[in-house]
This record gives sequence, structure tokens and C-alpha cells, in this order.
Amino acid sequence: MAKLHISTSINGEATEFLCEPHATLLDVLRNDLQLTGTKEGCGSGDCGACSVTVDGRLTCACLVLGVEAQGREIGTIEGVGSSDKLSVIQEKFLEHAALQCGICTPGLIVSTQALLQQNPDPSEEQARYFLAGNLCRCTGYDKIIRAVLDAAATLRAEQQGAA
Amino acid sequence: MARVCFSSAQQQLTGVAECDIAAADYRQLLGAIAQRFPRLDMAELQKMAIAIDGEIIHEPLLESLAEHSEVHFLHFIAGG
Amino acid sequence: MSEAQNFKYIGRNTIRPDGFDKVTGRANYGADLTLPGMLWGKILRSPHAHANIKRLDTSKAEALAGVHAVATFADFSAVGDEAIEGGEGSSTLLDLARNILARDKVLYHGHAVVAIAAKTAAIAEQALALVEIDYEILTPVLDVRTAMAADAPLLHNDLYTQNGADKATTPSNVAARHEFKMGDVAAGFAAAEIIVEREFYTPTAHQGYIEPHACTVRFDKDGQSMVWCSTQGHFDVRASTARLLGMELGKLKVIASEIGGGFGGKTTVYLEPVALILSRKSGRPVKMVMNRDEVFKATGPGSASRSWIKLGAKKDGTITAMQGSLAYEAGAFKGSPVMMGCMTAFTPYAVPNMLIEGFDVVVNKAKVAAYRAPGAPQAEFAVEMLVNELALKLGRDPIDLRLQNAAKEGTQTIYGPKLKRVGLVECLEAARDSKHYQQALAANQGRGVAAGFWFNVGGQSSVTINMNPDGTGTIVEGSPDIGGSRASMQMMAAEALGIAPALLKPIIGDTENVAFSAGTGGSRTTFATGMAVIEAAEDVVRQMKQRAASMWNVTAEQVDWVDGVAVNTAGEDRLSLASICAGADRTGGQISGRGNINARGAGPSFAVHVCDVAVDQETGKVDIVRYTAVQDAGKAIHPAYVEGQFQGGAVQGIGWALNEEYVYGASGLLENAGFLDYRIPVASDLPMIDAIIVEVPNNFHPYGVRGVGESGIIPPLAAVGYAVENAIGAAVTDLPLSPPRVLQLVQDRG
Amino acid sequence: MAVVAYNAPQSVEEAIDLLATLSATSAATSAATSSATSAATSLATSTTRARLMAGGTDLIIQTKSQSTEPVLVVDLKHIAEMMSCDLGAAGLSLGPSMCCAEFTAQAGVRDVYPGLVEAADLIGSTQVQGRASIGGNLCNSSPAADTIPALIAVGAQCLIVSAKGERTVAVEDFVTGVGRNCLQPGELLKRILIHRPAAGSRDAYLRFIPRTEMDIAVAGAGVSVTLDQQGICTAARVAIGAVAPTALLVAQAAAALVGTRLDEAAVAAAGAAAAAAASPITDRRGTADYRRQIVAVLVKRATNIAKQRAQASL
Repeated sequence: MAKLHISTSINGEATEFLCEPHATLLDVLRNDLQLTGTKEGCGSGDCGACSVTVDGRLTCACLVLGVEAQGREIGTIEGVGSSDKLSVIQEKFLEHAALQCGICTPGLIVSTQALLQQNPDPSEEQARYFLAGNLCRCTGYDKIIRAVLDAAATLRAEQQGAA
Repeated sequence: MARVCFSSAQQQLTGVAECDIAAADYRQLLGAIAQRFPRLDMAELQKMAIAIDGEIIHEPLLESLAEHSEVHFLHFIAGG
Repeated sequence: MSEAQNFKYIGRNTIRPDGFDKVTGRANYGADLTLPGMLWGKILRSPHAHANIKRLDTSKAEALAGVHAVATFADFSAVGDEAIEGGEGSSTLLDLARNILARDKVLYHGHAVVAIAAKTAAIAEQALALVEIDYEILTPVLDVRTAMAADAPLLHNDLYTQNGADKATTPSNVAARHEFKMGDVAAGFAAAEIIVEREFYTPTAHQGYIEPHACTVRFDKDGQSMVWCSTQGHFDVRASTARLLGMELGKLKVIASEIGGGFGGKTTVYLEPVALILSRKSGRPVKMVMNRDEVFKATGPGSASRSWIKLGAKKDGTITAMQGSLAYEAGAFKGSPVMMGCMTAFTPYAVPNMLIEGFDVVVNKAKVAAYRAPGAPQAEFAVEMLVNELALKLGRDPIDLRLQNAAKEGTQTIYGPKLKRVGLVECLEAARDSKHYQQALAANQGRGVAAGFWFNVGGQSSVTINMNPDGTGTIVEGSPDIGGSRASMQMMAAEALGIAPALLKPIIGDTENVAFSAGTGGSRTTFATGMAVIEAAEDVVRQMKQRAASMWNVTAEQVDWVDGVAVNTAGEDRLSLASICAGADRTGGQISGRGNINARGAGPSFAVHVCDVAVDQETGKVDIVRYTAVQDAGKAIHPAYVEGQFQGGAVQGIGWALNEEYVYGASGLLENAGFLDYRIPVASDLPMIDAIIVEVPNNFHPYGVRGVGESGIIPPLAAVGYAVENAIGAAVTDLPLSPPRVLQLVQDRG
Repeated sequence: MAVVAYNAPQSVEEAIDLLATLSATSAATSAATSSATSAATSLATSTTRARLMAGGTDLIIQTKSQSTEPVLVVDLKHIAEMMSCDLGAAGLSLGPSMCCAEFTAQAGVRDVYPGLVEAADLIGSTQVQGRASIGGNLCNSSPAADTIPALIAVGAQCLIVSAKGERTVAVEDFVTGVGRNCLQPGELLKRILIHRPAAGSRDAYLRFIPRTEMDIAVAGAGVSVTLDQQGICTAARVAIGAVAPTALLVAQAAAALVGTRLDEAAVAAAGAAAAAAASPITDRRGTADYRRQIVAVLVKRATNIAKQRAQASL
């Protein structure tokens, strides 16, 4: 099987890789690019641990072929926050103890970021439904939802402060 | 005298639910039990945890017993 | 310890020290390690539930370009039938070997048969397709009733029922019968004025951790071999792997990666020994990662159970007798947690007459593993359902009835000792007084209350605290951090040392840089490893005092330690911990404290849950409307993570009660091996889970800790189950309460 | 099934050209290539099967299964025409590869086709909706597909193209069996076309799943009703899913509604008719008996929702 040469952008950085046509974006991120913050929980789009954005739209990296990254903008957990400062969402997850084992956390943070970009003021129900594709087996979701709603409120306050 | 209480399975072999044994520590206790209840599988017994007055101890080898201690042999519990 | 301890750090919600790594994706889990020259290992699994292996030929697979090694049971041929120490699932090394690579028989759908290591995962998978196996298909045995029948097909020709001290002479599928009794149940029932009894069923349920099992290993012929894996106990991985491969412990380093959930399911080995065999044969590092299908088919689950329970009480509510018979599925090899079921079922109650028996039964399903309070949820579900029925029939409030019969300090347990101080009464009172319990139900709603008891365990833990010249320190512990325990260790060490938690960095040592520690399980980590941390910190303090004394030319006894500062009681001198560390080179070298213990005195953590449901009577769908989890933590070191344990346990239990179950076809094939059809709760299924922390200290722990990881999964089965019963007015016997089952109950009610 | 090659045509013409070449290659086991498709066909062997990929949420999982049949993935997301959505006075013309998340956010569609939007909103998680498309859901042709009953309820038509030209097929006739549809080799679903409903006409879709999210429908029901000024139902379409090898348009259920005020008895009769038309199976997601009962409940409830919407649109 010939590998294909793909030029893409990952977390804003121009990136090239070679990949076989069958490889998923998740395989490429984890095994070829060593971006292991994106986790594999099921490989079938049922757990959300591999949540990434493709051209800004939230999806599961296990449901995207690596070759499809050609010319796209890929966003992963490694691109959330900056090297010296956590994002508000990350901070709130820590403050609210919204993680226990932490395996679902990168996916949840990527998804929460997508949620708050789309809906800066989600209700509890909206947050729960938006994040229903991110399975967490440790927390019972309570503290995750609290962290998400608090992050939303904080970001809105920051936005107002800036305006 | 320590009061030793036996489980249902142990009672099949000891014939008694409990007995008083003069022992100052765990090792003396085991020796006395072995003498008194020869049918008990001592190797199995030594693998068990014990509870002395309600305090569960996994490795009782060096434990001492108080004058009226109540002793139970328990299966090792690990949990998940 | 007195209840009125004034803590400086304990009880605060600090930011967990590993938090940054976990919210940025930097934390490395089981599948995240790559080694140069690494091969990928894949496993060929049985397509049948029960079959003899008549012929196994791997030659074509071995001949495929890119294939480096093949492993089968033959690689375990030297393994003997010796018992594996520890744990309630009485297992043998041979059973363990046969579970991770089938010998002459496959015993469940997904049972591993052959492992292959190849240059890429794709080549390894191609090679698996080239393995030739002739199976002779046998009739599968899929539930305890079938398995216990006299004419049942046998899984093992050499399995004889152990019944107390007796052993049967003809083989069967019943590995063991256990019995616990106290008092005289016949007399107890004779004295009863009301008797309730029922049979119950709980399905096979999986722990459902999000991270699949994974490891990367390197076998070095001359030196140190290495296993990197996701496990709850890396010392246990070392022990079983070394024994299976005939290695010395000192030649096998096991590194615990970050662990993406376990709930008991990662207390045993599946991949590690196989990967090490492949590495030994190929001379290359090998990585193995299960996919989700494999996780469901061949790891974990918790036992399915059938139970019969009978309770007798007087009209005034005094329970006079409790009796039960439990049969638990062990899966393909003996070792279900049915004994734990027997020991826990009645323990929330102070009742003089009790009798319970339990059967450990093998069936053609994956070998069960520990699952959060193993054995307890199934048995206590049955008992709690009937206690609620009793309350209904007596016209009593269910919490009130429980308070009347609650186990407390001095209550005789069925498993032996009398209880020390416990917090069941306090939990019941907190539940009764909660806003939730005061709130009235709406139409179509029902409420359930249930209690739960789990022992909690102690055991071995080892900790070293290494101080640095600037007064910071590293806490090296041997307990994998599965839910934020580093934060608790940091706080307990900080409390004992009298310095800020952030100055201390907790790390999980591998099997070479910290002494033996039992696994993270049994709700033991904050309790037992916490005690080791405190002991190590006290060792540091003792040395700090000595160093200060030597500087001041006084005796160590003349030095006090106050808030991280050495105080000369014979003068005005003060030396902070940081300054003692800074000068340690001149007073005998840097300071390390050590706490290697076998912790005793674990204290039970009782839980009481209240659940309100709404039932759609046209579809049978159950919604959780409100939920409160109350539990005795002893002392909550980090309250937010303690609440998290309550909430997480509650939701796992809700899943078990409502929708989670293994679905098998008639031929014994598992039909729902994935998160799509094995339905664990998702965020939108749930309300907030109110957590109420009760603190009745465990006096055997310096800070009063009991451990909180497990009790919380016990009450939900009956809290949800009875809430549904209450809502629909029909008796609930079987879980899960999936919509078709609930609709059936509604329709049968008429 | 293993993906051995990938091609992303930029236009419908290019895609048709590619498919024509591949079906010819497949039939004649020749190595004919055209300039546009040389890259794809040179990678593909004579046994390679082309699989059209819209969102890929079904296809990529299917390609992970053990079978080693080589597959050329033809990615239809680079064709602008297949990614667009036009809502006009005449109705909706939908590019089948547009992802559900984008479709449900299109201005106006929720007002006009609330049931179809509901169905598109139900496919998988937020993540899955970021990939999955209505066309993909339709062409995957699962009996449990959520959008198919919803599309049937609103009378959607499939515009199919090939090198031979175009043809139009009603959605209820498009799916021919479990995982099968009427697309011939070389054909492509180009657009999904739906007439604009008149005032007094609206749709609803409901499905039943054991959880609140992340499940495959145990049963589904799409209903569209038209009310006159007096509140009499003058037309109705009732489609049910996951209770037969294909989604069914149940004429008897519609007949039970037409001419009534959609009162309780009429709605119950429609539900009963739907249950009678169903031929469900028992599997891990539900028993046949349960599915039959549930589909009646769903038809009843969806009809009531559609009725309210229709009244509001008058």
C-alpha cells in the first residue's frame, strides 16, 4: 500500500505526514505525530475520547481518515491553552475536580471548547446533551457539568470585561 | 484467655463455634489451635487474615493478644 | 484520633498535582508509550463460546513477511497449578495462564488463543487471519441455573465443589459453596410476624473504564526487562508476569502508566505476560493495545447473580431473621466474589439470626474480575429491595425502619468480628434530613432508599519522601493514582510536615524505586498508602528534629516541630524545614523519610442513597429525576474528590440498574461488545448527584480516614430498583430495568 | 474490507467519471484509466470496490472489520454541489454530503421541516453530527436510520446521477433492503429534493432509545400532517423505522388520520395501523413485540407534535 503525502495544519502549525489510506486521523495523531493527548477509547465514535476539531467542527478523530486532513485545520488538546497558561476551561476542570482518572478529560475539554464557541451561555441541559458523546465513567458527570457552566460564566464575564 | 470464634466452614472441623485459648500472641494461638483441633487445615488458616477485637489485620504473624481478645479468622479481602 | 482535630491542609479542595498534565493531554497512559523498533502484538480470539481446540497451526502466520513472533499456551507449559496469593477470587496460576491464552479448550466468546507480534498492527492482523484452528463446538453454559443442573455440560472435568471443609468427588460447574451463619434463623422466622421473600437477578456488567488495556514491554535477555502498562497494581503485574514467565522479580521492572479507569478491572493481567513472551521471542519491544470489542469480550466483567432472600420482622419493625442463597457467575474459571456477597448482604443490619449460602459457578463467559466492592452490589441489592418492601408492608418510613435495625458499634457481623465504630446511623439520619428526602414526589414518580456496606481494606503500602536542599520534596508512592489520590497524599504529607502542599510532589514509583505496595483497590489507597505517607513524613520530622538538635547541641527530645519549623524548647532557636534541608549536607546528608507498612484497622464506609425516578408507562423508560448519595468518609482528605467518588459510584450503579447488561445469543456469543449497545450512562441521562459527606472517624487512621471508593456503587441498584417498583406498583426482581422490562412489569401489573 | 486507496473528486462530473471507470474496470477487469482517475485506478486492483464516503461515520467503522476486500474510498465532501443546502419557495434541495450539524444550523430549515431537523439532530453525538450526513444516512440504508422515516414523511425525492443521466426516486423506494438501495454501479445520489409544505402542513420525528443519547433507534416514527382551516386533516404521511428491513410508509396509518381532527381515537388508530404494518425482529436492541408496541406510541406522539406544529403554521 502506497503511503500518501498529506499537508495539513495541526493546532495552527503547518504539518506534513505520510499515511496509508486506511489510517484514521487518530492513528496518525497518536502513532505518527506522537500527539498522544487525543485518546482512543472505542475506535467507533461512541466515547468521544478522541474528540478533535476539523476546520473548527467537533468530531471524533477515529471517524476521520488521515488522508482527509489534507488542507484542513486540525485542532487537538495540545492546542488548547498556551504553553505557559491553561485555558479557562482547563482551569475550571481542575478547580471543580471534574476529572478523576483523566482519560476522558482531553476529549471533554476539546468538546467543551467547541460547545462554548457555539453557545457561550448553555443551560445545564444543553451542556449535558452537547457532551453526551463524551463518556466519563469516573465522575458521574456532576463536576464536569459544573466546570463547564462555570467556565462559560467566567468566559462571558471576561468577554464583557473586554468589551 | 483469648476467645476464638470459628466460621461455619471451620466449625465443620472444630465441632465448636468458639473456644477460649490461653495465648499471648498469634503464634501461640495457632500452636494451641493446631493441637486442639487437629482436623483444621493449618496451612489454610495461616493464609487467613484475622480480626482481633474487630480490628482486621492481614498479616497477623507478630500480633500479640490481650487478656480477653476476641479473635476471628477471615478470608483475605482485596476489593476492586 | 479525636474528632476535633484542627487541620491546616486536610479537608481543603486543592488543585491536584497531576492536574496540569491531565488537562493538557501530556499525561501518558497505557497506550501512549512508543519504543524504537517496537512491534505490535495482536490476539486471535475464539469465535465460539465453548469448544475444544482440535488443531492449531500457526505456520502460515509465522511465514508472513513482517511477523516476528507467535505465542500460544505452549509458552506457559511450565506453569503449575499453584494458588495465587491474595484477593477474594481464589484463583490459580494455571487458570490465569489459561485465561490469557487458551490451552486445549476455549471457554468463552473472545477467549484469547494466539498472539502475534509483527512490524505493524495491520500485518499482525493479517497474520491472525492465517492461523488455522479446528474447533469442536460444545454446548455453552450461560447461566447459573443451567450450570448447576445435574446434567449440565462441564467446563472443566477437574473442578470439584469445595463445600466448607468438604470436597465433592464428582466434577461439576460449581467451584465452591460458602456458608455463613449466626444465631438460629428458624427461631428468628418463627418469632417473625411478617415475612418477605423474593428471588432476584442481576446481569453481567462491565467496569466500563474508558481506557482499554494496554502495555508496551521490552524483554532483555541479559538484563532488566520492562513492562509499561495501565494497571491498578504494578507490583501484582510484576508478580504474576514473573511467575508465568519464570523470571526473578528483580529482573522485571513494571512501570505503572497513568491509568484511565479500572474499578477493579485492572487488578489482573491479560496482555502483559503475552507481550513479554512475544518480546522474548522476537528480541524487540512489543506494544499491545486492546480494542473496545476485546475489552468487553475478554476482560473484567462483574458477576451476574441469582439470589433468593427472605426476611422476617415483628410488627414493631424489629427484624428477627435474614436468610439468603446466592449464586454468582465466575465466568470461565472459578473465583467469583460470591463470598463477599455473603459477607456483605446483611451487614447493615443488627439482626441476631442470619444464614446465607453462596455458590461460585463457572459459565462460558469471560472470567469475572473485581468490580468496585466486588460481590456486594448484587447481594445487597436483593436485601435492600426487601427491606423496602418490609417498610411498605409495615407502614413504616424506609429510613426509619433502617434506623431501628441499623448496625452500629458492637454489632455482631455474620463474617466474624463485631463492628467497631461505624457511621451507618449518621448516614441514615443525613439522608432523612436531606432536602431531597423532604421533597414530595410528582405523579408517575417513585422513590427508593438503599444502604450499602463495604469493608474497605488495608494492606501493604510503601512510601519514601525525599527532601531537596531547597525544602521541596518528592513523595514516592507505590499506588497508581486512579482518581486523584496524589492530591490526598500531598495533603497528608503536608499536614504531617507542616509545610505547604505545593512544596511536595507526589509521584508513582515503579517497582524498582519504591518498595512493594498492594494495588489501588478495596478503597485502600487514601487509607493505607495515606498511613504510609504519614509515617514517612513523621520519619522526616524525626530526622529534622535530630538535625536541628545537632545544630543547637541539644537532644532531639528538646526539639518541638511546629508548623514546619523546629523549635528549641531549651532556647529561642528556630529552624525551618527549608533551612534544615539547605544545611543537610553538613549534618549528615539529605533527608529521606520512609513508611513501609502493612496497614491494619481499615474501617467500613457505609452509604445511603435516595433516588427519585419518573417512569414513562407507555414505553417503560425510566428517568432519574433526583439523586442523593450519602456516605461516611471517616475523614474527607480532599472533599471534592470524595464527592466525586460518591457521584461516580452512584452513576455506575445507576447504569447497572437501568441499562447495562451483557447480551448473549443462544450460541453464547456476546452481541453488544461496544459502547453503542453496552449502555453506560451519558451526561444527558443524569441530573446532578447530590453528595453528602458524613465524617465518623476511623480511629485506626491518624486522620480518621475510612476510604470511599467502593461503598457508593452498592446502594444504587436497590435505590433505583425500588424507586421503579414504587413508581409502577409492581414488584421488581430482575435488573437491568431497561425499557422493555419495565413496560412488561407495567403491563403484567394490569 | 480494507481501504487501499482514496480519491476526492472535486465535482459531480469527476465523481461520475471515476465511478464509470471503476465499474468498467470491475466488469471487464481491464486497466482502463482516464486522466482524471488515473491516480485512483492505478492504486485499485480489478477486485477493488469503490465505496462512496459522505460523512464516513459508518464507512470507516465498516472498513475496520476483519474482511480484507480492498476498497477505494471516494470522498464526496470536496464536491461543492453535494455540500450545499438551498431552501427556497419551491422547497429544499439538499446536498447529500452536508454534515448534520451544518444542516440543522441552516437558516429556516427548522421552521419548515422541523421533523427532518429533529431526525438529523438525533444521529449520534455532537462529534458524529460533525461528520455524518443525511445522504450518508440514506445510502447506508440501515433499517434504523433516523433520517429515512423523516425524509419519507416529508415526501423527499432522491436525485440520482450517472454517466447515463439523471433519475428521481422517492425515498420510500430508494432503500430496498437491510444495507441495500437502488443505486446501481456508477450511480451517485446527487441531491435530496423536498417540496415546501403548505401552510397547515408540518412534520415531526420521534425515535425511542433506552438512553437519552448515543443509541441506535429501537423504533422511529416520522409523521407529516396537513390541516385545513377547520382543523381537519386533509393529508398525512406516516413512516416508521427500525421495525422492518426498510423504513415503511404506512398508508393505513395515514388513512386513519385523514378526514379526522387528529383526535385521540384517530391518532391511536394510526398508531395501531403502524404497529400492524411493522414486521420487527428481536435483537440486542429490543424484542419484536416491544418494537411493535413502541412504534405505535411513537406514531401517536409524533402525530400529536406534528398536529400542534401544523396548527401553529396556519
